[in-house]
Amino acid sequence: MVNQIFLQIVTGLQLGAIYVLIALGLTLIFGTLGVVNFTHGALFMLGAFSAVIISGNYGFVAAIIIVPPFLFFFGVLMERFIVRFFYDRPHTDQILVTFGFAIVIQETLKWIFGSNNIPFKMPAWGRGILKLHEYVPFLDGFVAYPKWRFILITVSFFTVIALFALLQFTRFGMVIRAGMNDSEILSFLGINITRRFTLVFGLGSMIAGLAGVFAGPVTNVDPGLGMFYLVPSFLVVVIGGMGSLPGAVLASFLLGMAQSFTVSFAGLQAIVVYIVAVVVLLFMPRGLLGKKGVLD
Amino acid sequence: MGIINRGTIHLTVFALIVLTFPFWFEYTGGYAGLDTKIIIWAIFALGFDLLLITGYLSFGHAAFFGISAYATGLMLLHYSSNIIEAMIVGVVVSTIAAVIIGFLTLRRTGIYFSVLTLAFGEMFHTAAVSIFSGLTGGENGLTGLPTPTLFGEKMQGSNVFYLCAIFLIIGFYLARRITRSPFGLMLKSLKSNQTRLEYIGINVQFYKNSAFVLSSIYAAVAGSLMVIYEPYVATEFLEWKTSGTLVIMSVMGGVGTLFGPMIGAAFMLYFENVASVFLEEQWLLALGIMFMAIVVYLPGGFVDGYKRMMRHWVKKNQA
Amino acid sequence: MSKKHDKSKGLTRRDVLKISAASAVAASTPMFFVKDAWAQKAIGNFPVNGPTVTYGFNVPLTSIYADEGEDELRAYKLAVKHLNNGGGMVETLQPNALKRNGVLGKKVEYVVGDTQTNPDAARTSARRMIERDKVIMFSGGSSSAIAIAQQYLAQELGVIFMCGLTHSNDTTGKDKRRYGFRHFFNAYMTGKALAPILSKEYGKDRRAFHLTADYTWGHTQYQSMKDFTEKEGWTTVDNIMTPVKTTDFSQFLTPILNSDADVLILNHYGKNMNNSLTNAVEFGFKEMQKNGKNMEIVVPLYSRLMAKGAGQKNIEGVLGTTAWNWTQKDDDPGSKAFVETFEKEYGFPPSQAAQTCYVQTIIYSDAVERAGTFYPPAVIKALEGHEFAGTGPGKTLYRAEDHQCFKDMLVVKGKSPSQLKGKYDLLEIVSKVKREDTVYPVDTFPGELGPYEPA
Amino acid sequence: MAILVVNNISKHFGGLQALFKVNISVEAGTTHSLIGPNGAGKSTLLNVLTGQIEPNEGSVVFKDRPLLNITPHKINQLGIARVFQTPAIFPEMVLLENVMAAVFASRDGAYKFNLLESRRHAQSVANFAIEILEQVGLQHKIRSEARFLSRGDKRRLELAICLAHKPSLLLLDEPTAGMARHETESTIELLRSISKKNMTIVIVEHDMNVVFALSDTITVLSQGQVIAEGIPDHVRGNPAVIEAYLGKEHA
Repeated sequence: MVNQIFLQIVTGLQLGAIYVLIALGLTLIFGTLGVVNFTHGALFMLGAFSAVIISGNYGFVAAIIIVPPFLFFFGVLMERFIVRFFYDRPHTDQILVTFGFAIVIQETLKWIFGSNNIPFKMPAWGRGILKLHEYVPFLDGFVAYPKWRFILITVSFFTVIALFALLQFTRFGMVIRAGMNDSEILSFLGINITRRFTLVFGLGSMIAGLAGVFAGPVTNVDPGLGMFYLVPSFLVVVIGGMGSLPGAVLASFLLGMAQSFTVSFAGLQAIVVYIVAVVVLLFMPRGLLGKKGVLD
Repeated sequence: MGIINRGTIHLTVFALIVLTFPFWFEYTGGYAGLDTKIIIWAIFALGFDLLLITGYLSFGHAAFFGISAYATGLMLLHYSSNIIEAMIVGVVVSTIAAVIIGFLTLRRTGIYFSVLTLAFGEMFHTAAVSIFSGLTGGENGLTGLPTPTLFGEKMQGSNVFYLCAIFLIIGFYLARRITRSPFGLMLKSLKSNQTRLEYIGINVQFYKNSAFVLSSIYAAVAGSLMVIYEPYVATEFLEWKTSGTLVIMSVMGGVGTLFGPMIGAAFMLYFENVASVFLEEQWLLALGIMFMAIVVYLPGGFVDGYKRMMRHWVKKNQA
Repeated sequence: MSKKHDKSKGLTRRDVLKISAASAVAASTPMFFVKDAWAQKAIGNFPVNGPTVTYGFNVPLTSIYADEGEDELRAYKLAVKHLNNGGGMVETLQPNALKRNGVLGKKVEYVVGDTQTNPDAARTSARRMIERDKVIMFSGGSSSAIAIAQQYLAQELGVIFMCGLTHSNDTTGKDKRRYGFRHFFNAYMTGKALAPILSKEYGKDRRAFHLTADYTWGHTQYQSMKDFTEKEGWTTVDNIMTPVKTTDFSQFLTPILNSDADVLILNHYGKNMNNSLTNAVEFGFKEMQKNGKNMEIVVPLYSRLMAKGAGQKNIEGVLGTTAWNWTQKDDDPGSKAFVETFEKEYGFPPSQAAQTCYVQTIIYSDAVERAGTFYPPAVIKALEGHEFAGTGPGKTLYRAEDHQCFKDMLVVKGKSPSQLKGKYDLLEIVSKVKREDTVYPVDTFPGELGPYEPA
Repeated sequence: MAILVVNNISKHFGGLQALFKVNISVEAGTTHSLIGPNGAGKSTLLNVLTGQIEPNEGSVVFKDRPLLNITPHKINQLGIARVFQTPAIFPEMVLLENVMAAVFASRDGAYKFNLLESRRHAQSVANFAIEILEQVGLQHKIRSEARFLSRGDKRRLELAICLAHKPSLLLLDEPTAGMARHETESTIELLRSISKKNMTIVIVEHDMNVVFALSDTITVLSQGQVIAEGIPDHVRGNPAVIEAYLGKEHA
């Protein structure tokens, strides 16, 4: 029993860790730029796609090095040529253009690589299981868990820390945080917000790329992967409170745990994320940690 | 003002276009089944516009389309093949759901509202595939429905088309009246400035809920007609992608114009089923590019494009 | 829409033209020439006018099953080519009524549609083929929901539908239709064929834990695996239903880690199967020891494309069933003819979905030739209870009562990477299951076929 | 007769005491100004009156009816209209529609399911709306969209929207904020003409010219408390007011 509960908690954590990685970029973009980015799922998928190709040819470490900057660059271009024109447009327009772009990315990749699942081989150092009973005293018997999941949790943890540090302790971060609260102030202060917006968008898609690299071996890769994660990642962001980074982290783990602990209830497990979303939003109008006035 | 005013002309022209649709649609590469489907989706999109007027973007309207479809289908399957009872039950059940969901979701605004409706919609979809699969037939859909009848007359082929066409014409007439009524003005004001509306003594919640329920009645009618046309219910009717398609149609056609979303619906279905043949597996890619082009170069959708063209034309003629 | 099916009302202009032209012809033709036309009333797109006949191929071109759909389409194109010019199974079919000059002297043409793996879209697309392109038969698909949706449409509109890949019991069970035929095997037959092999390979005293995709196909697959393995003496420890939209199965695998099960059965297909298997291997189930035995993973339904998607390392040694594999080209002349012509045309071997779709097209055309008419009830009667050879190993029977096809099938397992002979050689045939071992009584499943003439 | 009586209202936000035992009585037909330095609690008081903020204690009575714990739209239907600090209008609608919406609201009440009534045929509503627009001097712009108006005109439009209700009490939150001098003057003229029609007006205002030009009574708030109340001349000379409001050096 103790073993079981412990394992489900670990599972909840690592499910949450994937959600965190995907949702961080989305909520960052939401909060700062006010853009409803339906391409985010596709960016994650693009990250996973490039990762599986690069790691197949040059090894996984190469993927870690190459993919995030590639996605950063991709995000910058996307902001520069598409998203920029939609800051002041209604959300419906943003949804349509980003959704259209998501389809374009998805179908282009399908055109080139086909629609079939591409197996993502884990690097040798990430394979295998950790025998948890050797480390955790209150577990009895044989309790094991895949090593990769702990890597995932670690990566996610450090990404969150790094992003918080960036936002808290750098001038760039201060400007962004100010922008999250009230973007008009920045233009009054005469800060060149356009360039920073571009960087934020790049940063957001870079995190999506990172998510693709590390979640890819778990989810495998196919062009439909982006659409798969689109809805859950939006739920995470909204449950957490639009534009709230701590909220997104909290919501991710909430959903992860909810999914992990309802495994034995078939119907419930499928809809638990929606139930959590409904309950949270009905009782907490702006999500868990959302602030007033952001994107109402 | 005489009997022949602009409204009557609009409505007559609209009715004529709809009623003659099957006759000229063939020459554009269309086919019989598609015209009915376009009409049904036009009803769906038309109703959705009544909600979009208030500025509330629902991502869960598929729920009402689908619930009505299932209720209608179950009535046809277990009660009688007569469509009257089936449609009434379908619409009533779906409207009850809309009243409840509307009451819960409309307490939130903006993106929170959108995601709440999305969550409710997906809840129904997932439940239909898993928990209620005994009732709904799961992902195989609700099958084995008898051919629907109306007073003993089989509802197939052009019968269904004209049934749907009549609903669309009535629906359009009502929607037009609604947008031109004081009630419609309140919906428009709601989008423009909700606080001000409250401070002129308007119960904003009531109006929001009414608009939500009204638009879901359209969705329910469309869902019900879909089953009469198809004697089959797909779980996909409930999926968020159905809601998403509805949003895309509306934006492409032009939100808040009534005509726009209907044109958007026709365009989408035409493209998906007729134009796609030439593009084979790349049709979806082409569609994606087209969304982007429209939203970048034609922000108000097709209706806006038409208006711009007319303005340009008038200017040119004046010059 | 009722231009065709509902002549009493809703005549379109084109119909009026057609009818007046037809009556003009009728009036000027001696009665005995058109005798058949009177005996066989118009059903669906019958009668076929003009020098050509059109088939409709409705396959997933977008969405997750697009690769399978494209392979199906290749097979269809090849079948059409063979019907018009000879070659392939047109040469090996026994008995054979095909003339190599099209069907009933009419050149075969085809139209293509995209099902998007969405029943609603599939029906719309099928309607386009039937109503606009006037197809006499349509075929295709990569999922049961879609096959079933189209079968009902076929019955409604009176156009024969030859199912592509569909494995659910319902297709020829609860939802069987007079106008639908299935060449593929089903979940019940998988259990029946696989369970004896499992007990032979892994022993009779085994404890199985199931993960099942939470939709109709998954449920039936689970039920049949449970029933047949328990008949072999196995114990079913537990089953967890996994939502269709799961991409990461870890939360379902953790309870198994802690159970005393020593076999994991994944009742998943497609992307679900790819990921659940990947995750199961990641969780170390393949190297695990339970109850003093090696833990085993079983995937009841296999396909080569799916095996490729799951990755060779993951599928190594995993048992499952499949309808047919291209390596059978050395077994019988039909497979040989098909694989060789396919490889010559496209440069790589066909999938099992391609084989099914190819055979369906050939068999339908043969039935038309045997019936001597495209009149659907006559063609259906020609197909019902028809037994033939030359389309794969052994003899094939289309059972009249439920339109399920019975033929030999395969139990396979994933090859280890070192055994591979090329890119497409992923599966090792463990056992060739004889047709007799998969047959089940008609009354196993409820359902009615419906009338020969659509209401 | 007092039309609005504020009894012992207190409100604190966390540790911050925004209002402390405030008592105000507004006589019918008069113009009553609320003044005080920033943070004195004027806006909080207005928000209490229109149901946006619930006070911790005290009561508000309007025309002998208690006013607390009811929603803004009900307060409005009782006859209280409010002009906001930043003009709250319907920017995407034309002026006529802006005012017509309000006229309909006063005609039909908080909610009416009149789906099929034609706006075009509601001549009396339109006429009344035009009449009000004339009254505020916007009659020549009734077909233009509200968002294109100048700030002063937006304020006029908002006033028109409020007047459409024929309210018995008009609350104005800094009606001349951000206005040019000539706009301020014309606004004063407008308000004066409105108040002459036996309207009760409560104004929160910084601009002393406006306050002294219009007020019959002035209440001075400082740090959440009433420190003075009376006719303009009386308040003008009150040393406590000068100290609180204008700063110590003036005292």
